[in-house]
Amino acid sequence: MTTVAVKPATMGQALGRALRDALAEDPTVHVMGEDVGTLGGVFRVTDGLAAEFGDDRCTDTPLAEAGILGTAVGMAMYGLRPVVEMQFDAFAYPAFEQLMSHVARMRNRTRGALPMPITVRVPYGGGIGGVEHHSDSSEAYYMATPGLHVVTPATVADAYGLLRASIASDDPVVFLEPKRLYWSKAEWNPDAPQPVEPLGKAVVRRAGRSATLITYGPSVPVCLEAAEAARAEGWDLEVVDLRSLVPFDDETVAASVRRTGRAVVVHEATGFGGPGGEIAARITERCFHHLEAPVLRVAGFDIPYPPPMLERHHLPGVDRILDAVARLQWEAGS
Amino acid sequence: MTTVAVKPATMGQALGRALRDALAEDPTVHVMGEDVGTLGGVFRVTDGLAAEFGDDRCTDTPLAEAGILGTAVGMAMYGLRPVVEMQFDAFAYPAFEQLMSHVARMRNRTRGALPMPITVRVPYGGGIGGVEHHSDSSEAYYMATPGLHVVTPATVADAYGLLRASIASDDPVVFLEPKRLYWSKAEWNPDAPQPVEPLGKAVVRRAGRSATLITYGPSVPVCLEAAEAARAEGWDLEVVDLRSLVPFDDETVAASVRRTGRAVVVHEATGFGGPGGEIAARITERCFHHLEAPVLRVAGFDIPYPPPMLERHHLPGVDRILDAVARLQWEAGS
Amino acid sequence: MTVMEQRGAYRPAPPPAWQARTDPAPLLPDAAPYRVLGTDAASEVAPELLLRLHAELVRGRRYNTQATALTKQGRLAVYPSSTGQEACEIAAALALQERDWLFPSYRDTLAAVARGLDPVRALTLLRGDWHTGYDPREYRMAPLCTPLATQLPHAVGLAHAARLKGDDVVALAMIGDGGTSEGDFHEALNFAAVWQAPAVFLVQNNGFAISVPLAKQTAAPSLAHKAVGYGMPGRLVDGNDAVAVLEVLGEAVRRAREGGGPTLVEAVTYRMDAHTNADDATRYRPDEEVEAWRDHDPVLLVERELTARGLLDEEHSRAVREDAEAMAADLRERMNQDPVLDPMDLFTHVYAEQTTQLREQAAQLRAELEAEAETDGADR
Amino acid sequence: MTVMEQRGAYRPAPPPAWQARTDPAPLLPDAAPYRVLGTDAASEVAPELLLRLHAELVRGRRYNTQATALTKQGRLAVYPSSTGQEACEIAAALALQERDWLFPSYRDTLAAVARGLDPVRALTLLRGDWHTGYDPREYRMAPLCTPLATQLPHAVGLAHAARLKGDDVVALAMIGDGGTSEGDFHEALNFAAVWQAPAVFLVQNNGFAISVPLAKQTAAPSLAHKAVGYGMPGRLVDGNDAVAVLEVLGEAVRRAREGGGPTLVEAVTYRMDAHTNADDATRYRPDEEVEAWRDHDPVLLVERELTARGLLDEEHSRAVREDAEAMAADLRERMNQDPVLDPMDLFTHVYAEQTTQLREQAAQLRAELEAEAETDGADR
Ligand SMILES: Cc1ncc(C[n+]2csc(CCOP(=O)(O)OP(=O)(O)O)c2C)c(N)n1
Ligand SMILES: Cc1ncc(C[n+]2csc(CCOP(=O)(O)OP(=O)(O)O)c2C)c(N)n1
Ligand SMILES: [Mg+2]
Ligand SMILES: [Mg+2]
Repeated sequence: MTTVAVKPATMGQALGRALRDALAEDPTVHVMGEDVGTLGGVFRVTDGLAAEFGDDRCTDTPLAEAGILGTAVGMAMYGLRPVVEMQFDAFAYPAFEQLMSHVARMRNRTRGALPMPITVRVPYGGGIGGVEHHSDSSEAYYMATPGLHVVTPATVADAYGLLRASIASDDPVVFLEPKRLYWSKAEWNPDAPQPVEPLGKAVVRRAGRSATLITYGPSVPVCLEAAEAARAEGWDLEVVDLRSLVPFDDETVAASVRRTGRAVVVHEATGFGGPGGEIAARITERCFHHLEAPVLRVAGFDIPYPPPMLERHHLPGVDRILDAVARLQWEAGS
Repeated sequence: MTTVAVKPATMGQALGRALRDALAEDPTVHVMGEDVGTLGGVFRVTDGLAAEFGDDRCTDTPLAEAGILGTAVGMAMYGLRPVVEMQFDAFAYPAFEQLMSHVARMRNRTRGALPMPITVRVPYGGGIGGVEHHSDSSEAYYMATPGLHVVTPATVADAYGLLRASIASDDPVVFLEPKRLYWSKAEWNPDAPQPVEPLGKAVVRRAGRSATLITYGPSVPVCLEAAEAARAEGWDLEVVDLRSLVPFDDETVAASVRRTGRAVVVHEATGFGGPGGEIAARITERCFHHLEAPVLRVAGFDIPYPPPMLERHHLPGVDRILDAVARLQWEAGS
Repeated sequence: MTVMEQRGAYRPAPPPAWQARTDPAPLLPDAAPYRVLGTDAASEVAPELLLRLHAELVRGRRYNTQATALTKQGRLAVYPSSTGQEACEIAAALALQERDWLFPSYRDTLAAVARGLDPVRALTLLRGDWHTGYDPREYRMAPLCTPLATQLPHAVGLAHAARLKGDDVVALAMIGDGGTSEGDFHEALNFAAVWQAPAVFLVQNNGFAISVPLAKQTAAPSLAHKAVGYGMPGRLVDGNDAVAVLEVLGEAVRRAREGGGPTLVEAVTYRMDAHTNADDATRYRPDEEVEAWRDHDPVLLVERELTARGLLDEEHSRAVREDAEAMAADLRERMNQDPVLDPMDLFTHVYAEQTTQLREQAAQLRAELEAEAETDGADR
Repeated sequence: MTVMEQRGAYRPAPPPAWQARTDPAPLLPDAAPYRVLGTDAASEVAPELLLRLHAELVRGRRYNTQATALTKQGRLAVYPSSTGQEACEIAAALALQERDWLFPSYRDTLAAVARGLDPVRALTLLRGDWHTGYDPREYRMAPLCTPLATQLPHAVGLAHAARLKGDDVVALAMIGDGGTSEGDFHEALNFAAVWQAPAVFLVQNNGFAISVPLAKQTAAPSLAHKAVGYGMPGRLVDGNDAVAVLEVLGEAVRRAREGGGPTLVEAVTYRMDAHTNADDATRYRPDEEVEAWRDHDPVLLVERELTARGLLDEEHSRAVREDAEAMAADLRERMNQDPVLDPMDLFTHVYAEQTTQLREQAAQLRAELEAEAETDGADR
């Protein structure tokens, strides 16, 4: 019998470990971005990689996001597997054209001849007191773009597993890292074999019977907290962590909502035109006759991300989620 | 009694007239973009403006979309009212950062001190046999960005009225021009007084009782055609032309759906993460107990825009709309 | 030693100890475009080369006229002709080895053909049966690129990747004068210089970006002067002189191959046709301006030299003409056949594996097509 | 005559008649940064100017140290210090007239203060109570700009608009060495040159973009060499020499004002502190490098000259010190007061008029706040 050293690790460390293992196992993997080399990234996710693999495998690039992603496209054309870091969500916008016009379409443009196995790591979301342009939740842009996968972890273990799977994917993945979970900790054994699951599977984080909270990334812990608090009100909430926004796991989501008959979608991104609309519409299309109430949404307000001192009023919190659950027309049905 | 000369005009001509009248009435209006001056734009919308107002009022810029929109921001800061032309939908992507990080937020960043009365004209949509990157429907990106208005005309008269209203707006407007309607014609008298209505009002283009088709821009004529064809099947369809995606006219849309009890959202943009999800979700939130069936969506497939010879299979057409109407669970209810 | 280490670490020193990191002088272009044809140096050019270039130029010109004719017959949605610019198109293809990569812009179908691509497949994008008509890895040639300047960073990344792998591969990227205004041009050249990537950038300055003349595009002494700002050599060449372009590109390719880093080449030329068949050039430029360039036509320049040296005999002329006509006839004939397309292809290459959603949508389209086929059958 | 007409129409001519459109020579920077302090020319500088600069520099340094201290006390979320770069910050502010516009980057709070903005309001962004602490039109100063290089096109557009209107207004935009790699830098400079906009671009080359040294950012002889590629003059100056920076900027502003078009100025300086208080600079640069710059400190350079000329008397020194301390004390005190914020402001400035949807959301938040207040009340 062997004992495995299970130590608490942060999400940031798990991500770093995923990059390390990918670099070690596959010589075509290259990490690149602003400050990812010597400094180890502003969130220290790439700490130690340049020292271990050299700065040709983990490269400090010039400060130009379109250039970073654009050169990554060329590297992928030559058979490499670039993992690009965008320093913050809003600083991925200069790379928008490369992402939309090339990365997402290159496989399709060339009838499969030029796949784009590029992972674009984007720290996203708020709650860390960041000044403007440092807290955007821009997943709606990526979701609306065919050809991209959009993936986001909510746990330490998923941070590792999903990033490995993203790097292994032969398609481009926008890998959204919830900034405020970088320092979240969990017991996690980096040396135990880590199963790399295929992308596109949601997971039920908490089983429940009264209603389903559908969420992802930074809002998963908030929803779990809300589910605990809801017990006092007599609600037994199920929490689904989507993990992958594209491809979308209709099966897991619809199965849960059919079971519970009620659903609330929760995310930080602004509500109007945000991911919640798509998710609510899909659920309604699939579960209409199982629904006791319309699928509701708890999201960021339809405003530019607020300054640090006001962000708590913007972010979906436990109370706002419970308010929505209360509006699920309990009088009406089962 | 005066007779007004009502002559057929194309949507392109009405847009050009709107620009002309705005330039004539307001010395702070400036038109700028690639080829908008001497050439009059690749769609000839700005034809004659440089000759009439000089090339400082209608300016051929260098070929750089971020630069065009970025300099327009500076011009707006100084009190001008720039009207920017992006040559094609996908060529607006290089300007994405300026649009998202500055244009949409400047008023909010500065507590109202620096409004951005900028109109960004973007020819959009397919159906004209354009090669790749010339037929995108990118409205989902703009809808998901607080601070922007998103407006799109479907008729010749609206092309004039909505563009005038957009230019008059003190907020930035992404003005989406349906490419394949540029040559659509209608009886229209450019010399009669043109009422400039406030933005944000949808309009019922065709009254009906069986179900509501909710649509905008290039899909409006298709939906009207479908409504005519539906009569043969015994369906009397109402058609709502949204005209403004942001702000969204919940009142008109919800009132229609409450009346008919059934709705299909129709647009060219890809379905997943497209405008239809938001629209369907909003309707369901507001009209749940009036709905006899889930709100359905007919949209472009979740694929990069196809090459010209295949585009007809991608675009929502009359048959696909009628198929969706047929799936509105007629057996179930009224 | 890694690529980065080779560069030597920059250590900022206080200005008293400051010095320019590279000598700018050798990076600056000459004051006038480099020319060979029509100068004394022309007599040194090998007859074989002149004859080869002549054949390619004539064939290239014929390709342009034939493709333009196909637009009139509705067989091609649109064609951006490179008439007048054939010297650049041909030289770009000839300057490279088979193992090198070419990154053409949307106007460069001719360069693709000169590189060996089937003239019909080069037109796939413009005919509209798919976005790209060839496997880029087979021809080591990126897809013809519509969004201007965006393929330049790709060229840099590919060249960098090849160098990291130790492969002897150079990437040559083509762009127009207008495209140099885009941010991607700037970022690509900067990355190339910092990484010392084996890349060559060929700007065809044909005087216009659709209707916009160069004076509204830049105030620079020349576009080649931009090179010094990236720390790479800038070269200015007469873009209608095929010998000169080939020589300058050849030198740049050689330098790149030998680890000397990237070069920016500006070829001064002129777009003789309208922007595309859909454009009306008379709206923005006088005919006299076009006429002034006729005497400096790239085919003519070579023919003059061949004639002067008595090399343009009837046999060569006929062979060249026949070759060009045969290519045109074949192109015409094959372009007159409707391509057979499978609408289900719409769903095949979006991802490596079809998502559930795409499978559902494919099933929907298949059902629609079957219903359509049934109706068609019933109609018959 | 319109701005465009003034430029004279470019007519492409065949290469035999080709000539460079501008003489590049006067656009190129000198081989070494321009300096005044520590050279013979220093003795020509008016005592008043030296004393004024000294006072500003001391006050500026104190602002930097005080703001950094406030981050340690949790009164400021983050502070990107300009310690070591005060000469550039001060000179940028002093080079402009009140009617001119300044476009600072995120590091340039000090320039904003030197321009006359309340030191507390300059910190609004970094304190986190709103995105911008002042009315840009009141101070003719754009918001401190976080997305790098994006404010440069704004400066060009504003300068162009002012010129079109016939106003005598110059726009000065500030950017770091790293920011020059962004596409927006390129596009802005190109537009400025084509439009001959009255704009000045000041690049503070402080050696680093966070951890990335200049050698990984560019291979150019100097950043000032980029200017020739746009057809504008490039100037290189010792960024720690306040007199030299002021002089070079003054000249550039004057040229812009007189219709001579834009200028690119590279000021060679050094970031003495870490990138921000949250950064650990020891990870990427040796202490000795920082030490080497101490002797070239911008405050020291002026003090040496003042001392040499016997101008640094006790009275001036005390006045300068007291002024700086008073500013710091006031800043400390006022920053220790919690700002009063109204959460309902979240909805006030998204649009000129609130949309129905925002009104609904505002009502929701108001209800939540009232419920919260009630609970709080009940708790008491
Ligand atoms: C990013 C982008 N913006 C705009 C366009 C539309 N467009 C197509 S060709 C063209 C002019 C290009 O001029 P230039 O770069 O000089 O190349 P040329 O056409 O002369 O070969 C424009 C504006 C585009 N294709 N891509
Ligand atoms: C578009 C964009 N990308 C990335 C960042 C993150 N970032 C903030 S400061 C910085 C380094 C800036 O370096 P430089 O331009 O030299 O200015 P300095 O910090 O030295 O003043 C980076 C990468 C940003 N703010 N904007
Ligand atoms: Mg051109
Ligand atoms: Mg710097």
